[in-house]
Amino acid sequence: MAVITYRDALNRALREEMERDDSVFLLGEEVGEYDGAYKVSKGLLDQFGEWRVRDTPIAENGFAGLGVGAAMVGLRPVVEFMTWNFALLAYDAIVNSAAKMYHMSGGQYNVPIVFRGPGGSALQLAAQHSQVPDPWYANIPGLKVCAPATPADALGLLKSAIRDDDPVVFIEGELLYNVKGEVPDGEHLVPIGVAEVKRPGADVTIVAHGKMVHVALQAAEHLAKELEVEAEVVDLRSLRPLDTASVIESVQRTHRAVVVEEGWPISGIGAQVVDDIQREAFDSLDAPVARVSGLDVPMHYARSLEKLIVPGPEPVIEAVKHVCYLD
Amino acid sequence: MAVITYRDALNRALREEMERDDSVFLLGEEVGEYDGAYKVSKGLLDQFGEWRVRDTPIAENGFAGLGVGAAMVGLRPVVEFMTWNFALLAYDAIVNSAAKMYHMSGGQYNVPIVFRGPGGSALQLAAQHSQVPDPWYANIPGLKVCAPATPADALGLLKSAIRDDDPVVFIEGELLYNVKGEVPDGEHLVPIGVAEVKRPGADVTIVAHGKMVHVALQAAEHLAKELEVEAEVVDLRSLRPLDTASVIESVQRTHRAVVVEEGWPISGIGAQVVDDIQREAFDSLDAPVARVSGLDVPMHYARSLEKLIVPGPEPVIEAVKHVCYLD
Amino acid sequence: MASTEETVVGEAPGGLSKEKLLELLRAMLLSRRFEEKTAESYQMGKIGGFCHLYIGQEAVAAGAIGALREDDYVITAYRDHAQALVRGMSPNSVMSELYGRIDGCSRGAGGSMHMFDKSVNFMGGHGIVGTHLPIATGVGYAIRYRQTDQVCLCFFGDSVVNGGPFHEAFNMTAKWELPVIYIVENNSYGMGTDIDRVAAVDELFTRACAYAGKRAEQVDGQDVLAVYAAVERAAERARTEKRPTFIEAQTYRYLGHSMSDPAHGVYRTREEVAEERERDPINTFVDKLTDAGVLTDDDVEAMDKEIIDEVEAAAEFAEASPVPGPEEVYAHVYSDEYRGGPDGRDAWR
Amino acid sequence: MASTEETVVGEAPGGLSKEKLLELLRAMLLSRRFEEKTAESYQMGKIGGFCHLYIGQEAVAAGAIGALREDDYVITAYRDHAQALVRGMSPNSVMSELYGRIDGCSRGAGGSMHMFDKSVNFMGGHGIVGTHLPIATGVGYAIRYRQTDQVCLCFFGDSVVNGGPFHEAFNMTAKWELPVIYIVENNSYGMGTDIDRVAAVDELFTRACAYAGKRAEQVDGQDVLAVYAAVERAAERARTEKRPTFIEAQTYRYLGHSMSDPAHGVYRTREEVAEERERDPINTFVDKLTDAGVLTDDDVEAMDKEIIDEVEAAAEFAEASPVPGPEEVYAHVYSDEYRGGPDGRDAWR
Ligand SMILES: Cc1ncc(C[n+]2csc(CCOP(=O)(O)OP(=O)(O)O)c2C)c(N)n1
Ligand SMILES: Cc1ncc(C[n+]2csc(CCOP(=O)(O)OP(=O)(O)O)c2C)c(N)n1
Ligand SMILES: [Mg+2]
Ligand SMILES: [Mg+2]
Repeated sequence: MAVITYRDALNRALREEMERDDSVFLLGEEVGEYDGAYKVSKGLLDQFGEWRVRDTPIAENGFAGLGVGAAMVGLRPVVEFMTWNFALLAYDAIVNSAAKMYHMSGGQYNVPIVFRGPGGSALQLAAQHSQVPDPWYANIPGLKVCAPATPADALGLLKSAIRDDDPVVFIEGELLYNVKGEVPDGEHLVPIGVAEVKRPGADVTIVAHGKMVHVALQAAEHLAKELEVEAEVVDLRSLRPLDTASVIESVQRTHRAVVVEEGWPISGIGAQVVDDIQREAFDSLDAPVARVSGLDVPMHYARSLEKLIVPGPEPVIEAVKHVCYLD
Repeated sequence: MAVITYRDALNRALREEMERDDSVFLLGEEVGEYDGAYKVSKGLLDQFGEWRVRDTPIAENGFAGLGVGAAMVGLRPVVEFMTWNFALLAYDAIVNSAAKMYHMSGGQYNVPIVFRGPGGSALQLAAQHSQVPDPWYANIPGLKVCAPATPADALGLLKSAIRDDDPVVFIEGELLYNVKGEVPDGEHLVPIGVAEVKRPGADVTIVAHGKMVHVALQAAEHLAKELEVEAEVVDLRSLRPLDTASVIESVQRTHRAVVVEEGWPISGIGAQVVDDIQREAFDSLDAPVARVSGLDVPMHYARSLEKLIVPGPEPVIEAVKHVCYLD
Repeated sequence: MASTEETVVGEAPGGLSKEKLLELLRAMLLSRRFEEKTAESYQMGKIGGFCHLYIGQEAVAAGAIGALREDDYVITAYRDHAQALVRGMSPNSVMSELYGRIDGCSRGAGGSMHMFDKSVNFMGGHGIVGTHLPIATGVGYAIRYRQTDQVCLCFFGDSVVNGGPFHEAFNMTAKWELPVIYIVENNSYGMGTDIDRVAAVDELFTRACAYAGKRAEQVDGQDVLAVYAAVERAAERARTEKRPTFIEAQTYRYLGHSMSDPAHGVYRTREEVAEERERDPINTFVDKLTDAGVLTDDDVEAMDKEIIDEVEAAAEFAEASPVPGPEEVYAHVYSDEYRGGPDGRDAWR
Repeated sequence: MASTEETVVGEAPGGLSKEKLLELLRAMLLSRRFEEKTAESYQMGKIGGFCHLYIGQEAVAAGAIGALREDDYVITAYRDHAQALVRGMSPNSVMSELYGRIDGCSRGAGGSMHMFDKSVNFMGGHGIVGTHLPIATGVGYAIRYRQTDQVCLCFFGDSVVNGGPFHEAFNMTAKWELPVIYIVENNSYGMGTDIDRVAAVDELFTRACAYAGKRAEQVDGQDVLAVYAAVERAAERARTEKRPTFIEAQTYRYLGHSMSDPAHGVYRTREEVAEERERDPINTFVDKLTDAGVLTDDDVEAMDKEIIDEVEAAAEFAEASPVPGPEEVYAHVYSDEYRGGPDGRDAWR
């Protein structure tokens, strides 16, 4: 087991899959000569050349559509969005073209493409550069959606996504790129659509994904130490398919749940998880399910307010206390 | 009280507001010479001239952005999307520009704009032309979202939307344009963010919006006649702000709820309503809240399958039976 | 009369073989008759949804696709029945798709706007204006990636030239020298909007000046031989030099934008349509062929009758084809198995 | 030496008044010194987020905005500090915004990329590349709608010319003859990408050929007088003929794309940057003015010192300005009252 960063795990996934299958290619802004805005594609241009690592103009809708076309004739494009905020310009290519093609061609043209890049807030990037796109894509049948929290999951899920025959939206954490973690040495694949318990616990279930998994783990540590509450942290890892079964299974043991997400509350990922829990585990629940989300406002630039808007461990702890009737 | 169609109600709203305030103007594809693809803007070009009723090229992102600019300097544009499916190309202009401007300018530039057009399925329009955009916009702070079900609400909400100082996403029903209903004669305004009980009932609450209100009412009639179950139908009317209080109030009386929407299930509007109900009315609930939604697939062209995918009264009736323990 | 096998040289129209000339005529006639039948079936309620007919524009599809090789790719917008047929899809398959039946090319999932057939490299059938242009760019990218000498032919309507996807696709295609032939079917209208009312340029092909290395030319889209020649040149250029070409074909649609739009009245006059009908691409081509002695009026009538029979048979075939059953609902959402939302999310359906 | 009130005629640079010449110089110097201070504060951690400096490009903002009237509109992208200052926003307001403080123009909500000031018609500060071009079109639309003779000046970077919003905005602006001046600051790079690697055209201003009626010209963006003259002409044309103009100003940024990108190394050489610095817009303008006897080296030094003091004072002002309190969180989401999700959705915050 090597300890590497989330960034390096993604780089390794790209490199391994490009070595394994020469129909895999990467395109996006600055992915080549510049090694990627976040250096995820470091060294790939040198190794694979410009037709497989293609610097594009700033034309998100155009190069996303280009990827769809290339995928329809059998290539396996990985489209990097510098951040998911810019992919709003490509929403049509992803939702109207990629997600619909296999279906509307009656099963003739599948679209093996990965759209990837960082989502969520970083540090003081303000309203247009801090958005969480998760529910905009999780809502769409025809897409798969991944949001890994750790280097091992980043590696294993990205490799699975590249091998998948359908379009995958792959949402990385802008603040996770430097996070380190253990990664298996050999071939490592994580199946899309399978959650993982990142911390076992008997008293309450905390459901999270992406960056919020780390927040949930911090909250769990605090709860164990200060309040003797043992929280089970379930990392969704994929948002579509959504592994409801794992969440239900945990809640049926703990009888209490808090669902955490970085994005906005209304019709977020957490809303869906709550819906599933209350329907499937209604009789197991000792309290209503609580949600913690980003505040329902565009992101502020001022650090003082950004800290209030993005959930940290405190609101998670408070929510757990509430569902455990400790507040 | 005149009885008019939903289409005519929208036309009346546009005309009245354009007569009242000469900063109001309409732009979009075919809105002028052609009277609108769905004839909502009939006669307006003749009355107001081309600067106030502007036929645009097919450039959704461009003319949505144009609207934002005009709104920033004090005009009140109404941007018609021929259908909301084409607005995926303008998602950036709506989400990154319109919704953020007031906030990121520290309260200097508000954006009094209405984006409107039909959403949802019509008849056999297939995957790219049948989408329900509701949750993609309801998720976004900075926007308001309306989805009227009746001519009176279409009239009153559109007038309120045009007068609102913030961007409003106004989702009409493609299959509602010919629906007739009573409309008050004088000035009629419906406040944004206020739900309405469209049918009172004591046994179960059915929550719906847009086209599904009519489906819910049909289901309610059947339930009353066949099973002596009196369903209360709550029409959300607006999706942002979401009038949770009215829904809770009803559920606290009926103790059972079914949430219906036309769109896809994952992180839909219904998911949010369920979250609100289970949190605020947990102890009042005699059964888990049930949801009915469009099936989780791209829309089929074949009429046989389209009928299965779009909810009709049957699944609503089944869901009500389920929450009433009658199945 | 020369036999179909004989190569017509010298004064033969376009310098093409008789076989090729008949193929072009047949393609146009099939397109015309098929669309006439489609209109009839639509009016009888057998076809639903949006339905855009190609009548009047036949020379563009016939000439352009006629100049391609079998391994080339074709992609278009929602006005796609004729292109599908000319590319070699069977009338049975296209008509069944229109009828929403299981024997349709897309198993009834796509309908009028979404014809696809992988076996003849026919890549749709796209409904969002302009957004298949970047897809064509991607096909061109894949061709160069694999270093074959195929080309991708992309049809689109005049209204597309005002949209962002056009611009982004053209820039990338020109910059990376991709073997894509973009052909705009300029029928003067995007729905009810005269292109001159919304495009800030007088002649559409001049838009290409903004992309160095992209060759542009204008052809009479009602002259099948002119279209054929232009696309043949463009294909040659794409195969050898890998360079894209932009062709503006000036054409006209005789009917309304879709089945719900009248042929004239709101945005154009009856007289205009009548005048345009005088340069009918089929009639003028038939005249040319009979004048040149390539075939007789009787030959044409025989061909026409055969096609009408084929189209009638296709409608009967479609009528008899089964309606898709509920097992089709989740069949092609994902390549791997999928049964809808997990755990009874669809419990009440 | 001539007094500031005197009008300089004849051999005076650009035929401008001394007052105007000093105003242009002052604008450039202020931009330069302000950005130098910004870099320093950023490195000290007082400024966060993405921060794009304007050093090297000062002549474009100064010349272009200098040619406008007070009631005209200005809009730009995220590299916006200098334009904000030149347009008349106070250094205190801009610096406080960078510091994320309540006295910032946007009350600390926007930061570096989102400067706005309604009182001087400065319309931002936009972060998504190219998407403010349609917004500028809308401002132009409003001007014609109201039949005033204002103009809207829209700055953008070279990379914008490859994107859809550029194309859609240009087409509509040209078609409807809107009084918008689009000025591309061609500094040769979009982040680390040389524009020649991604634009399928050699000279950006030739893109305008695709929009009839749009006049395009190229100017030396390091020559403040050339920029001034071009925008003055364009503004006149916009006011009288209502026609748009596209200006390509060839300029250069000396530092990295943003504070996290080195000035050279990856995509350009140290030598290239050094060479470009030789046509420094401030130095060359100072030389021109001193040569023409408009002012002396001492005058320049005095002006510079005054500006440095003003910028230092702005930093001190920003430092002392309060951090926005929690009451700001929901303050400007909607024009009417708003306290977040209803009913305790934010209960644990
Ligand atoms: C992005 C988008 N906007 C609007 C529409 C609705 N629409 C369908 S076809 C059409 C007109 C297209 O005209 P043109 O490109 O000239 O093609 P033609 O129909 O003449 O073949 C419009 C506006 C759409 N499908 N997609
Ligand atoms: C749509 C979009 N894609 C990508 C980015 C990330 N990005 C920010 S600035 C930039 C380069 C822009 O270059 P240019 O337009 O030349 O302006 P300059 O920075 O040189 O002033 C990129 C790629 C963005 N902000 N928006
Ligand atoms: Mg057309
Ligand atoms: Mg640049």
